[in-house]
Amino acid sequence: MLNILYFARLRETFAMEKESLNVPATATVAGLLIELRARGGVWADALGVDKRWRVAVNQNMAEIDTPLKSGDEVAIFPPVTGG
Amino acid sequence: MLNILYFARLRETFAMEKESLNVPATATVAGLLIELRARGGVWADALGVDKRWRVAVNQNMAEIDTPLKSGDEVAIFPPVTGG
Amino acid sequence: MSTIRVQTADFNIEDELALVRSNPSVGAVTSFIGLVRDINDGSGVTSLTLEHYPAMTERALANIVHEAETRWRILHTTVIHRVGELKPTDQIVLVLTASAHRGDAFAACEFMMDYLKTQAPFWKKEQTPSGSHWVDARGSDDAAAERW
Amino acid sequence: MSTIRVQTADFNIEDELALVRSNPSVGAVTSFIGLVRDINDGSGVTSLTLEHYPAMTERALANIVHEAETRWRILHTTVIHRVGELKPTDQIVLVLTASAHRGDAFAACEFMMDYLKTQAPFWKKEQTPSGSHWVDARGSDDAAAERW
Repeated sequence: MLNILYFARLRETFAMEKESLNVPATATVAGLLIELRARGGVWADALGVDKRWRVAVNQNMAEIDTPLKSGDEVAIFPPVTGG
Repeated sequence: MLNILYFARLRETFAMEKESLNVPATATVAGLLIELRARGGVWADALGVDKRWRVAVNQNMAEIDTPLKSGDEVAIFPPVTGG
Repeated sequence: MSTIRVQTADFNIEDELALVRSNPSVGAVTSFIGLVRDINDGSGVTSLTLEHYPAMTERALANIVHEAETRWRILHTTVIHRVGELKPTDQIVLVLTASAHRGDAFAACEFMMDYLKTQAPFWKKEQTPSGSHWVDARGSDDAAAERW
Repeated sequence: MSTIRVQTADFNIEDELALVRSNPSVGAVTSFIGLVRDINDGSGVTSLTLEHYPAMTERALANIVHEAETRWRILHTTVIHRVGELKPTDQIVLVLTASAHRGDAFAACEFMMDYLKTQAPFWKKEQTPSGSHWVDARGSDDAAAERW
């Protein structure tokens, strides 16, 4: 299982802070995003390839081809705006 | 007349804080330096072209060809080391 | 040596400077403070809420400090970032770098701010008279981080 | 708006920051503080005497502030330089710049320090256990000023 976290605008858009999902067949960030977009609605819209979002795996910034394994913490959030 | 001021290491080397001199014939910083070097000794040495010094005319950094006129305040000092 | 804190409380730059100044090898201290502005993108801001991702924040800040200390000769680094609700003129972030000479302190401080702006998981939500909205990331911040 | 002071007394960065922070358009404050080090070029420093050329100093600092305000979008600039006798860990100089966004504040602050180092008529004399000597200007300071 993956522990998925949502932050900021995405947390509000999805009305969800976290959920648990199975590791996708591709075992990559890209595969997870495809599954989430397949939910349609705000998921397809907010995570579209034309939108700006970031993914962190186990608290490190990740790329689209970053591998995933069971037990990973995957956070999905908008580009950061601190400082 | 020119009002000449010396600062820092040059003030100590010349054992002089200030003096009044006639405007040199060339009426430039270069002409004044030639006259001062002509005094020989520490003057020729400390103001040599191989040494580092700076000149300000009327409280603005000057160049070797900056013109001089009667009443000008001319300060001669080492490269600055503040900050 | 470095200090990293994420806190709701305010901070005082004089206190942070005092810690660094006690080392007589320090000749140069550069600092940056980010403040809440009352206007952003044309709308009046009455308050600002800073959300973060606690499990990742300290790690991200530690990575930024480590990267700066690898690239420049730094004697001390301080990073303090506030979270929670803030008002215009409130302090948001302090990055302070101490070194023997100023070139290292300036470069490391600006580098850390540029990286913090794109790598540290903080998000701002502004409250205005017409409602609240999440602040959009600025493309200029990505460009600033890519300089290094 | 700018503050320029040449003084024997110490200064407090929190006080100077407070003046600048009261303007809610300020989003970014960059500052630099120069400190007396206990070692310079290998010899122990017990104290430092700063001489200056009073008639020229304020003019030179005002020129530097003016140049920075011409080049960057700056809301406030503070320059404080101490003169007289100082000890290791004492503060020598503060340059503080405030702007809406950080790029202007960083660039203006570093520019002002680089120019101050080559254009403002201050000279340091160090006292060491083996006697006193005037500090030599560093070629790297000329190079830093020429970048701008």
